[in-house]
Amino acid sequence: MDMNENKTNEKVEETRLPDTKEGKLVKALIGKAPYAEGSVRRERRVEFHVPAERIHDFLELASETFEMLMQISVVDWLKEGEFEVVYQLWSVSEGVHAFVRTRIPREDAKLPTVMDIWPVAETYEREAHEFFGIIFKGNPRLGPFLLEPREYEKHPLRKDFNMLSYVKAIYGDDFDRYDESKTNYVI
Amino acid sequence: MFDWRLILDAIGILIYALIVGFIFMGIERKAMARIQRRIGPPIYQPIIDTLKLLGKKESVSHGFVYNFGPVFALGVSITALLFIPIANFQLFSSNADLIVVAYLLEVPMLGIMLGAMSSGNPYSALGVQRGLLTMVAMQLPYGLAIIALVQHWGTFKLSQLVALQQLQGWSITVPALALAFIVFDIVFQALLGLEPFDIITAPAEISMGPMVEYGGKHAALLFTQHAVQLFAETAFFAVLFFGGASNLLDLFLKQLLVLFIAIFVASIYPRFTIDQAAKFFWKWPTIIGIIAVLLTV
Amino acid sequence: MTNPEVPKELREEAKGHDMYLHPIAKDTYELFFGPQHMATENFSIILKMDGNRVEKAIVNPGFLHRGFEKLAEQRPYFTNIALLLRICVPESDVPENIYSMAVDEIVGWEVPERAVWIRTTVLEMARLSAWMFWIMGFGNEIGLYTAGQWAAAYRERFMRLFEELTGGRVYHIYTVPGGVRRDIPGDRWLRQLRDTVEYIKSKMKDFDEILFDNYITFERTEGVGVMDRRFALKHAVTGPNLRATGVPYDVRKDDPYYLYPELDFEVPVLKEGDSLARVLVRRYEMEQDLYILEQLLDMGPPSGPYMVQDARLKALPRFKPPKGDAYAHVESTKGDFGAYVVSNGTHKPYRVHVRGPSQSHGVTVLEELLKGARLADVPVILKTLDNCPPDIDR
Amino acid sequence: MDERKDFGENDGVIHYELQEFKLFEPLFKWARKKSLWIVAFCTGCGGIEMPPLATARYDFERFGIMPNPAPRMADLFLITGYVTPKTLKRIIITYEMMQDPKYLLAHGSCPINGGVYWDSYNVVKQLDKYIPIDVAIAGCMPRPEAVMDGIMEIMRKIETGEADGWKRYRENYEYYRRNQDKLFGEGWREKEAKRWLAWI
Amino acid sequence: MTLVPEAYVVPLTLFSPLVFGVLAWLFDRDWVRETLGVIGAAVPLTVLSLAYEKASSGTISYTIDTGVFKLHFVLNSLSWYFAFIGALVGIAMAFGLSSTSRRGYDWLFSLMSFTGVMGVFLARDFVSLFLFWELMTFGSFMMVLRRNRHESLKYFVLSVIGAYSMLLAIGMVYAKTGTLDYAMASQTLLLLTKMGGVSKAYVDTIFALFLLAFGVKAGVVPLHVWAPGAYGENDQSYTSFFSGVLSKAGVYGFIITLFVMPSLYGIYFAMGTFHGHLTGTYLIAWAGAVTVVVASFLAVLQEDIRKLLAYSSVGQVGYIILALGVFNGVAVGGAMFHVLSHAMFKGLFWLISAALILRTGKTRFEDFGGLAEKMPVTFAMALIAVLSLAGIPPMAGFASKWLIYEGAIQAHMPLVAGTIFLGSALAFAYVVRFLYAVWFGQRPSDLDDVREAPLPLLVGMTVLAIPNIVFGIAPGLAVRLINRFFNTNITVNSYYSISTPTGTYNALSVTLVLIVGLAIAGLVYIYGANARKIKVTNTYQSGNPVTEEYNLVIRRNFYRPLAEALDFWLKYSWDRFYERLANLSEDFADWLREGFYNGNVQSYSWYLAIILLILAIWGVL
Amino acid sequence: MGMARVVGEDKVKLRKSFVKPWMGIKYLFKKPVTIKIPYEKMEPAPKYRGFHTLDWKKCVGCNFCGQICPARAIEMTWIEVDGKLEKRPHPKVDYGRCTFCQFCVDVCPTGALGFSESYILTTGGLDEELELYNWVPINPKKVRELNERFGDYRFPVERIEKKPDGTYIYHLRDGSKVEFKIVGYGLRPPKKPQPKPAAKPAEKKEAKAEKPAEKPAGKKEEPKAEEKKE
Repeated sequence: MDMNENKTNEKVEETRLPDTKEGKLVKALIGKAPYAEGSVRRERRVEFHVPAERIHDFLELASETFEMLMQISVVDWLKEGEFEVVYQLWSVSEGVHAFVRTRIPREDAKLPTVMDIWPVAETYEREAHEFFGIIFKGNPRLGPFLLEPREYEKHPLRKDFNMLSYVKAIYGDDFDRYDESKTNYVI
Repeated sequence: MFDWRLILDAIGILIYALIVGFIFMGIERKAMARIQRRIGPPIYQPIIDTLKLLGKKESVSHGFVYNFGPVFALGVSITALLFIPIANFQLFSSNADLIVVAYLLEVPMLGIMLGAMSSGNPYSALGVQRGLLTMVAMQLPYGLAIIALVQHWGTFKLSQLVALQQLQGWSITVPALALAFIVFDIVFQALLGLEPFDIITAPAEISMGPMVEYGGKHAALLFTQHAVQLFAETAFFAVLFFGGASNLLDLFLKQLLVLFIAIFVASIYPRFTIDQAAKFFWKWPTIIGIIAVLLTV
Repeated sequence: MTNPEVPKELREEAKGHDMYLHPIAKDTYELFFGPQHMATENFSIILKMDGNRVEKAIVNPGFLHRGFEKLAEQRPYFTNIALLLRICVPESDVPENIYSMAVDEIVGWEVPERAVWIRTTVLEMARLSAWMFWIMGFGNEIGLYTAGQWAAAYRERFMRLFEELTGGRVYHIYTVPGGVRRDIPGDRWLRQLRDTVEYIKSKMKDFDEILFDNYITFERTEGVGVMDRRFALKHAVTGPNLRATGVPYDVRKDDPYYLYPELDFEVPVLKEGDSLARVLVRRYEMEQDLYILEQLLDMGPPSGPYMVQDARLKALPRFKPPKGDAYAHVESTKGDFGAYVVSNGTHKPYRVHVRGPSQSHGVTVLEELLKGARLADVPVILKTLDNCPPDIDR
Repeated sequence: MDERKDFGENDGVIHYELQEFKLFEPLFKWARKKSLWIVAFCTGCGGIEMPPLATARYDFERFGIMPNPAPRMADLFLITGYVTPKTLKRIIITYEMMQDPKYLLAHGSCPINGGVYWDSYNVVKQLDKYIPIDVAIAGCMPRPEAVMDGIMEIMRKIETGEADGWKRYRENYEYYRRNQDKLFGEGWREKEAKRWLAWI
Repeated sequence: MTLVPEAYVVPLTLFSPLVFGVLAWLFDRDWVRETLGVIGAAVPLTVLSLAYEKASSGTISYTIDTGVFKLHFVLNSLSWYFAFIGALVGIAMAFGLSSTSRRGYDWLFSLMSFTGVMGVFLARDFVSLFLFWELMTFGSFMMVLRRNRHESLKYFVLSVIGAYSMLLAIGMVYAKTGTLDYAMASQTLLLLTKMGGVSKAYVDTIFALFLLAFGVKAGVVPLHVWAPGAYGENDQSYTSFFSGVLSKAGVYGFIITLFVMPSLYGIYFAMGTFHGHLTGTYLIAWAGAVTVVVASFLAVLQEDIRKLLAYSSVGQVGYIILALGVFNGVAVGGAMFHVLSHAMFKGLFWLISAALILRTGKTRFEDFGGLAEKMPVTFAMALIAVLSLAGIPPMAGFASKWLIYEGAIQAHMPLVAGTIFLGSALAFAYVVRFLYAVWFGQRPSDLDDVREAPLPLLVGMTVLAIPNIVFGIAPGLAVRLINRFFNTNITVNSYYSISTPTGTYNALSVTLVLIVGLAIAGLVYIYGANARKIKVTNTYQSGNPVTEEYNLVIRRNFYRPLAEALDFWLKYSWDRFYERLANLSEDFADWLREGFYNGNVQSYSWYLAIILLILAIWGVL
Repeated sequence: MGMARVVGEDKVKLRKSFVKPWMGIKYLFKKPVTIKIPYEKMEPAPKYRGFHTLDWKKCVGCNFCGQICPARAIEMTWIEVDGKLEKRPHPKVDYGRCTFCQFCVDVCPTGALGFSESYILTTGGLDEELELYNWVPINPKKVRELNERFGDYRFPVERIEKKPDGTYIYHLRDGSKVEFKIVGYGLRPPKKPQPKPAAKPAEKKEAKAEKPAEKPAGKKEEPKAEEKKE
């Protein structure tokens, strides 16, 4: 599908960090990891941009304040040819949510695993691998997880996976029980 | 050679026991349903279930023992039934022995276990394992309760036991035997396979355990067996502790009393795990049983 | 033996990891636990058993995978509500709310007060009905069917209230970005809600007596499936499961949303981290939820519109929020339920990613906790983690 | 390994004789109608409406219906909603394990025409291509009353002999088998079974 | 009996096994040694069968004069009973051996122990008892030695302890009475006690030493530790004899101690009672009860087919000991009956295990499975053995247990009776585990070409299987026999019905009703739809497909929950206790050697002086 | 935000008991909470989201309903009643897809599309029986009338008769009939002499094409342009 004509990689405005607990948190972390950019989005939401090579180091640092890895979200920016991987962190002690963003090229989508920092990442990475084909180096259980092998090979959440045509190829005649072709317009 | 009266009596008892056993199963479901605040199935539902299972058009088998298990179980249950003094029909029970009956009441389990095992299903095997361990666990208090009874009345003959009780009062009126009664009642729960000792079937854990592979006529046989067994066990209980009965109505009421206690316990307690059940049986029921036995020596 | 389905390059990488070496052992046996099983709701665990003990558990989810996240990219913003709520079937208002909150944040809508009150109430009702459902599930797993039967019947009262409020029994499709779809049907509904709260409150005693105080419940849960605080944090355990290990983290307190900052309630915390602690924490939360609902009813719904006034809503199928992304999460009975929504300015979301609590509870944590558990503990652990398969699968 | 070794034709569902009980058939028909045991398998969202049905509020045990964990004993299979291919495999295996006569009730929209997942890559669109449906009920999800109505309908059909899904499955086994194989690929049972060998 | 002159009965019974054993060893050739061996085992059986009339109505005596001692042998109804059981199992063993063994060695020593056991049963004086006892022990020891040195050593040490204590006891008896004949010795002993010539402690010691000696052979807990190893690490056909008959020699020893030497009994009567029970027998009863429970629990938890059967043997012999200890007519009758039924079913069990091991070469449960299809006859035999061991009513195992149980209750030993209840449930548990692991479920692929057991083995099994059923349906047969030598207090109403003062067991009516019940159940079964056989993989696996490559059978740790419930008790083990004891004594010896035998002449002279001093004080010098 | 009010063991922990569960038995003699369907009726809530109704007069064929539908259950259908083609297409609802979210009703600009509380539709599993799942909703008045008459909240149509020329006859529950002919689908009116069998294979062929190409005939609205770019 064609979702990608709008770029959203506008640079986050480098505003001065506010003098709140969030601001202090970001400042402290940036101080330790100068390669990362950090900003405060709103109360209880902070954001970091980290280059992919340093992501493991950064997360290791961040795990001291942000105890929990809530999710690894992947966004497929087809136009830019990049995956944006967002590590959603939550700090139980501070009550702050952090987005740790990194970008990797679609063709060579590889990242180090963070299983050693948060064992739960195993599941998240399996899922991200299954849906986007990102390889997390060091995670031993990558492979079909939720999906059957046939769908797994397609990495269905990639933007270039055309679901409708795939479904029609698989189900063919079964696609619609009744005569009328309801697919002649797309929402 | 043939004593026709005896044979007719036996058939009559069998049919009566079968129907009442099924009704008991129905009552069990119905009463539990009422405690659970719902209406529940009609009281004759188990009969319908069994008929349906028997009427299945297809039947699968895992070999000879798989078929033999349920047949054996039902056969032994019928045998046990015929040795229990049921009201004034004393068929073979005139000289029936308590031990023989107590044994016969346990043997059907072996039949079911044999059949279940032969299917090779791990769930069945787990059910078998649990069933046998439950048996091992409950055997000590069960034996003690029976011993206390025998020690007190000084006879193994069931008919004599009934006669003595009707002369001198029911067993539970004797303090020592009241303790034995408590023990027997706890064991009874396991005999019937009800909570907290329904470890054998535990649907949420091992999906009915030994029953998991059975369907169609095999399951119908097991249901019939369960009905006969339920009747026999409640009657056995009534004979041992409630003085038996002189007529069927009397017996029925006593059986019902026994059954309701079991239903109550079953509907308010969750199930133990098998090792907890073993530990439980070897703790309080055994201690009470020993006290009961020592009081009767 | 290597897994033939894993791509070659991955196999190379994982070499030496025992997961890929498979000696077919005779001393252990395999037990397929689910999906066609009473204790799992279309979810499968493959257990490697030694006697009655689990040696190793492998979770096999995905039976309910429908590709929500892909589907959500194909549908307009509002329509997605009708889709995403299916992620958590017993508590379907939670996905509705997180998605709506995230979209609200992207658009920058200030949800009207009345809608906020309704949303809070709906969430709490959903929590209570989910608790009832959980009691049923837990009761069934440990073999106490009576409590389950009662609980499922009492849950119907909430179903009825939902039905009158939203027009749907299970799938309410009610909370939408910008507010809610319908107004409260009237004071009668509020009275009914209060009656229901009172009723459930009176019935809580029954549940205490038969289930939570029951000797055997304690026996079955004490010391089963123990996790400690550190383990819980590393495995992103949330909700009552986390609180049972001694961490007082509750989204309603720590990242407050809706009316929760104004409400008075307590966060129960135990430090044992076993199944019993999880059960007891849940029980206490039930009481707290009833209390919260009472407070909400005392507060009364503020007057005003129940939907934001926005001209863009005139053409609902074509509604376009600005570019941006947002993460919203709420406290569900199962834990911290979150959604990450990315908008690229078109009328369909660019990416929706849902964070179900069972994703962490139901896979890694479960596999860890099951190691060495008795078979009889498996359903107990499953149920006290309150594992909800659809939210793993999505 | 030879595929037929484990999942041979002879071990399938079609090559066996059926027993006819001429004398007691009416009685059995009545019993079948009055005692429907459901195989416990929530295949989709509709599973959430099963507990209300089974419990105090709607209590379908009044009709002799009860959930049964074992497929061998069960008579009625409720497909409670959408079916993913992964689940469909299990459904087919379980359905074949049930003993004739057996009935199948499809809940809601999804098994009929894909439902809200009409374009999902992981949801089966028309269930009756793979296993025969006896009764379908509309709704998303159907209210318990609607399910109850479906069950009544199945009871009526059993009495009149219209509930013949199991017969259709036997008679058209080749057709169903072909559709299944088309969706999952030949030898899918074997492949599916072997999948886990590497992991355990 | 004219066929065999009376004079030859005893020597033929006694020596034909040994002679033919030696011949088999000499002519160590296929067919020849088997034929010789079977003949050797068959002769005693034939002779004994022919001598039944004579032995049951009177006695047949035989004496060997060696010059130094006179060895007396008597065939009366008691010894006939035991010898006949021995001979029956012996012939089955011989059939078994001809399939399982290809060595003259085995034939020699197994038949040697056959002779030994016959000698023990027929002996009428202590010398012949001791001689043949040692012959028996030596034969069985050599059988174990060939297979496992460690286990044979264990057996050897315990046997030696037993033998020494027996020798000591015999010496003590001889020292006081000057005679070695059972009857004479006991008479004299009784007289001496009454006159005060012998102290109570002296008789106590004799009694205890005898019990120790026989207890070792019978495998009473805690002296059972040799049994699992010796029974297991052996030719299984021979084990059927070893466990079925040799353990009965121990039982027979108990009987000698308790009954044949009535004086000891009489003395014991005088020794006092405990709660109305004779203290000595009460202790024996409890020893038996403990044996039953401990061995049965251990049997349940075994992972090896031989170990399971071995512990089961120990447990079942425990029943007999228990019944002897209960010490009333009914119980002793039950004990005698159980001697018969245990020999039959356990012999059968061991032959089955012999067949299994012969055909598969495996012993551990985790290697077996699904053999019922491959070895149907053996499986049928296994079912009979299982039903009999588990004590299912129309089987011999039930009748004997029933008698023991009634006896225990009548003797007011309720707790002992409780252990019988527990023991029978445990027996259920372990036989079912045996059935499950070996015969049912998935068959490991390496067992695909297993064949039915060879014919001789099957013949041997049949020889033992038939009595299980016959004596089960007609318990009167056995009880009538037992009544000849014991006043058991059991009335034999007919062949099928026996009565005790409190209860009646009518095996025929039970059997008939059971057949009727099975017929009814069978009718219901036949009415249903035809059954179609399906594969073992076509089972409920929560809806998942499986292949044969999965292991779906609980092959190991089947009763793990029990082990977990018992984990407190299982921490303690007699085996480990003895090992520790052995280590301790070794350490002590080391310490002795280093401390005393330090090579210093001076210290040696000191020791000598001290010893002389002590002796002087004691008044010896 | 103030710190969380945390309560610990002292309040949360309970004491186990053997006796208390016995209180549960009291319900044995209380009235069950069961609704005795079918003897007892349970009304769905007012405004329960059931089957659709459609006022054909009001419907302007704007296809808002079709666009908002998450299940793609609505298809605009050109209908010929008594030989007269309706001016605008009407939505045809497929209950094999409908999720009963009623967003279509919400967005209907004229209020033509509505819903009733009826929710029961039970059919057999055969293809011809499943035809009942796909219908052009009928007039709300008629539905209300039927509901009042029967009061069991069933689907108003009992049977759909389909004739080879595209004529559909809805046999309503009270015996009355609704008869019309479907001449085509899509937003654009069908060409007058459209032979039905010819149109169908063409459609199917397109459906099977690799890309879900928009049917050019059906394209009218401009906003869809952005989806066309693949």
